[in-house]
Amino acid sequence: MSLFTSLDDLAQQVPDQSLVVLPPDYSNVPVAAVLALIRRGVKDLHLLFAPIGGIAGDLLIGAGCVKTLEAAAITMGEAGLAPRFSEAIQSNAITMKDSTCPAIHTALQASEKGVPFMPLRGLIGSDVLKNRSDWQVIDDPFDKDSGPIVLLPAIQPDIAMIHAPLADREGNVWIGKRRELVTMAHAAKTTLVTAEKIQDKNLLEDDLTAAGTLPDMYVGAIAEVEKGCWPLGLAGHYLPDTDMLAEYLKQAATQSGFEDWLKANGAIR
Amino acid sequence: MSLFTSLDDLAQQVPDQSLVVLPPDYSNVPVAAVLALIRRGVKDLHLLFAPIGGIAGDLLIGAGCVKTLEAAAITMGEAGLAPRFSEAIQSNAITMKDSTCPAIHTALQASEKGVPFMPLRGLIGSDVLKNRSDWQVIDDPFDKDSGPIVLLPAIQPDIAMIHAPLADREGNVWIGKRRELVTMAHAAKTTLVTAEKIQDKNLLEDDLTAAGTLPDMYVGAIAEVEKGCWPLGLAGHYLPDTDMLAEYLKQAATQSGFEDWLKANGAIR
Amino acid sequence: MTCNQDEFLICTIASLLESSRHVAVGMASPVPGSAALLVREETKGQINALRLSMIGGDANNPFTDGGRELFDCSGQGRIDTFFLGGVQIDGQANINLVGTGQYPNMDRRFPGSFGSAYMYFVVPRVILFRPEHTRRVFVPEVDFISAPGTSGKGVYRPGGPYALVTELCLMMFDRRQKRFRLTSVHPGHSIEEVLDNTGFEFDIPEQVPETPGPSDNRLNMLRSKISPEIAKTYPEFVSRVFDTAD
Amino acid sequence: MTCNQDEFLICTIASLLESSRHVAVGMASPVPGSAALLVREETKGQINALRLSMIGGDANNPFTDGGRELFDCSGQGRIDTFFLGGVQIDGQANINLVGTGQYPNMDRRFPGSFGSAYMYFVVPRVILFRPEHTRRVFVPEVDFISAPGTSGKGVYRPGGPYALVTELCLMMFDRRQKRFRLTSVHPGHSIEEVLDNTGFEFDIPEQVPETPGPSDNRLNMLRSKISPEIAKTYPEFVSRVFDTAD
Repeated sequence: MSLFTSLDDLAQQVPDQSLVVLPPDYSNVPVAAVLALIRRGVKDLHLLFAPIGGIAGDLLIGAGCVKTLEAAAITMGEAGLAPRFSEAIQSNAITMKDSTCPAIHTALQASEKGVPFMPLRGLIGSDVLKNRSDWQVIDDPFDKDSGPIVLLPAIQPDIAMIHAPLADREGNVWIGKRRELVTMAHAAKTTLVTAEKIQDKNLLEDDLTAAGTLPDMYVGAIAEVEKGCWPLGLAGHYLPDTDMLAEYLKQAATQSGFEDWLKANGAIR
Repeated sequence: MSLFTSLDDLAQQVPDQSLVVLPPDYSNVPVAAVLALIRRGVKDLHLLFAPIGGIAGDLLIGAGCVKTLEAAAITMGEAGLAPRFSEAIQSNAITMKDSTCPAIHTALQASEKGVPFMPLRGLIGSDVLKNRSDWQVIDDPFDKDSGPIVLLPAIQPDIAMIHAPLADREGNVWIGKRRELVTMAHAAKTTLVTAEKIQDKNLLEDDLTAAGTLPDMYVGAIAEVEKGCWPLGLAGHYLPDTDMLAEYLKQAATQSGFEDWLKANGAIR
Repeated sequence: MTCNQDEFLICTIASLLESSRHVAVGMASPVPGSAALLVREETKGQINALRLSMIGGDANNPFTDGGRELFDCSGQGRIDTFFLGGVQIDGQANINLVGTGQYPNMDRRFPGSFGSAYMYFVVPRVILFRPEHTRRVFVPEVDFISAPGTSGKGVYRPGGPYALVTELCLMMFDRRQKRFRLTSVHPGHSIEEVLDNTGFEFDIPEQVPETPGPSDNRLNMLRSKISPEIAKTYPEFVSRVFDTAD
Repeated sequence: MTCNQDEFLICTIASLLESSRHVAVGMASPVPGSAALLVREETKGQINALRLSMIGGDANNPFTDGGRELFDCSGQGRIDTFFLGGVQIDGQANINLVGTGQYPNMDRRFPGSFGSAYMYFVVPRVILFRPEHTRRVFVPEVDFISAPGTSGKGVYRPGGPYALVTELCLMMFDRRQKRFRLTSVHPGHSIEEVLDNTGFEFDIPEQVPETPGPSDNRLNMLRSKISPEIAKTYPEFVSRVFDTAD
């Protein structure tokens, strides 16, 4: 299979029931690819945000693609609560694994390092911990006086999905300082990328671009997609489309309005 | 105290008995600052390499600055064995904590994350592990069948010392893709930097340079030092001075020859 | 000079930052962000200069190691002041950012705990900022503990709650007593109003002064120098709060 | 065509890489690096294309996440082939990179274990490359185990020794038997010579062929196309080994 593909072929590479990790709203969210996933009709995803989600999560949940959700929060930011997420929680339509930001970063780092778990401070006495039977508390084996500490099992996503301003013909992807994307890609079995632009020049050949480049060994497929974050923004390239985000919130207040929005925006053919 | 200082004032900021971490030979080794440390007569360092050392280690050991050394290796590369290091080991002049590369990376990452330890695969049955009473082996608490796993205690250096091609007037430091320098700086209490050049333009203001920038919050002091890695090289700027490295190896075969080299190269006034 | 409520709250928070050295401000926090920018400007070049790290945009955001750097940096002890809010907050300073009702299928679901279950433990001074001062927010006991206000002996906890700022008052938290103590009531409000609208018990000293309003100097600086800076991260907030046509 | 010893060893190692998908090459390893570059060139564009990641320079070095990325990447299972050497190697494939004599104040101290105590466990095929074939190197029992050749049941160990390449011969390692087995002897050498110079026991099958030398095609490609590529990382090696004036 070629490394370079179309948006819809990229979406075909996400099997039902995959554990998919998506970046937070401030960091290169591949919304166009998420809409393509909805078009493809993906089902029963275990969806992980690294560590918080916004419209990408609300869209996948509203479209019935998600079985289990793990995140530190799902929020539309200043605009308000995520309507399809709230509804799904209240109606028990998805299983929610509530987490906290650094716990998700840490679990991905554990996968990145190929270790079964990593410790994290905090959490003791929180209901987040109380509701996570997959987490463990041990006494610090190095210092009995340092108290209990939480161990988090590694999370290895099947697929990381990211958007990038730039990729090259070798499959290297420029992510700049958005290094949560690097951790996601290292932790996941493979990474599917949409990029605003694919250039001929090798990103690793220049010290300046190499510093912000995810090397191709982590990349499974790339599709060139302009405005791939829309209606979210891409730092340094375009701002969020706040009118469209407001419109989304208005329509997605009901499931039928949500579906109208999907149709109008090409996520249902 | 001003952030910007001279090379010798920088060396004054390293107290005797400090736990100092230095980068490996391929990564921006601040040799000029090491020579300044020797001029200052620093004593009883706990010297850590992240994770292997070369001439910087041999210099500090030969000059009697080191009490304890922790590294995965000390090597002059193709040129040969590190003479002052070998001599010091054989004569029991320093305490050597033999490690392995990923163990040092991991112990620094533990400090970076503010956790008391991190696990690492491998090591079981190695004499490296057998000789490290500060490391522990536990059964994986998540999976009894996954076998024993080593826990490494965090290492928090007092001081990280690095060289960089570029810094700015805010104290930000461009390290490019040499991200072991970032881990060292995050893990250490403070970082002392020599830079080839200090520029007015803020490195964080441009997406391209920001991607390879260590922010000023980690930086304790910066001295502008041209050819700060000499006789080692600085990638993209200058090559190693192989003649001088060969000359060093020849002279450092004996302690008196070593001291002659120090005098000739300004490390003894 | 008169000021609006947001300006008043910004300056009230600013007064809590005067001995902070490194303040971090999370996502969607324009009021705390403005307060920290204000104190940074006021202490610029001084021995007690305040360092500020804001996430949620590129402006005043020094982080270059991805989303984990704020948390790592806090775990390293480099950050001394942070802000948290809460759908509910109780008298032991437990905070709930997850929702109301019975977890998991709550009556009303909110976004989630964000980084609170970690930051509340490791950042020495966490300022709780929740303008809405009602019994719906300040409850006897939160429905879900995103992060507990206090921890038992033996739990690693260099951090925790420091103060609570609302539209009515300023309270300080006493970690030993595990109780809030009313520090001052904002102009135009009363102790009775605070009592009526607080669902948990708290200490009331004999003298409860009025929260001092901002000096003209501070207010001028906020409007002239700080508002363009905060607009880099929160343009809508600035156009709403600061009458920049003046 | 005749070839020199380095060229022969490069091609011998290359023959071991034909089913590898991702070969990593550590510092100061020009011969393994040349072998991997050769096979990468030969398999370019094919379904069995070999990926190569070399550290120790910028050329053919894809890593951008610092010194830990090689190890993390290996822990993730993305690398299937790596190379290690040894001051001493014993018959159970234990390797010693630390020195000879009694640890810690050894008679002769060498650099140290590098990443061996980890890579030997997690990379499926580790090729041991040690040209010097003497009883000083190939000992009954190493003085210091930098990394053990085999591990007991229950130890997480997807990786381990695969083959041993010396100036005299090629051996393959049988992990179940925990023994080397002589595979072939290089032209101009004999089984007796191997036995005389090996301090540990190993299996000798009835038929031990001569190690095949490189084809003319392969040798031409090595000299013409690969030598400039390896020179980007190891210029001195290339000027010594390849008579580029030809």
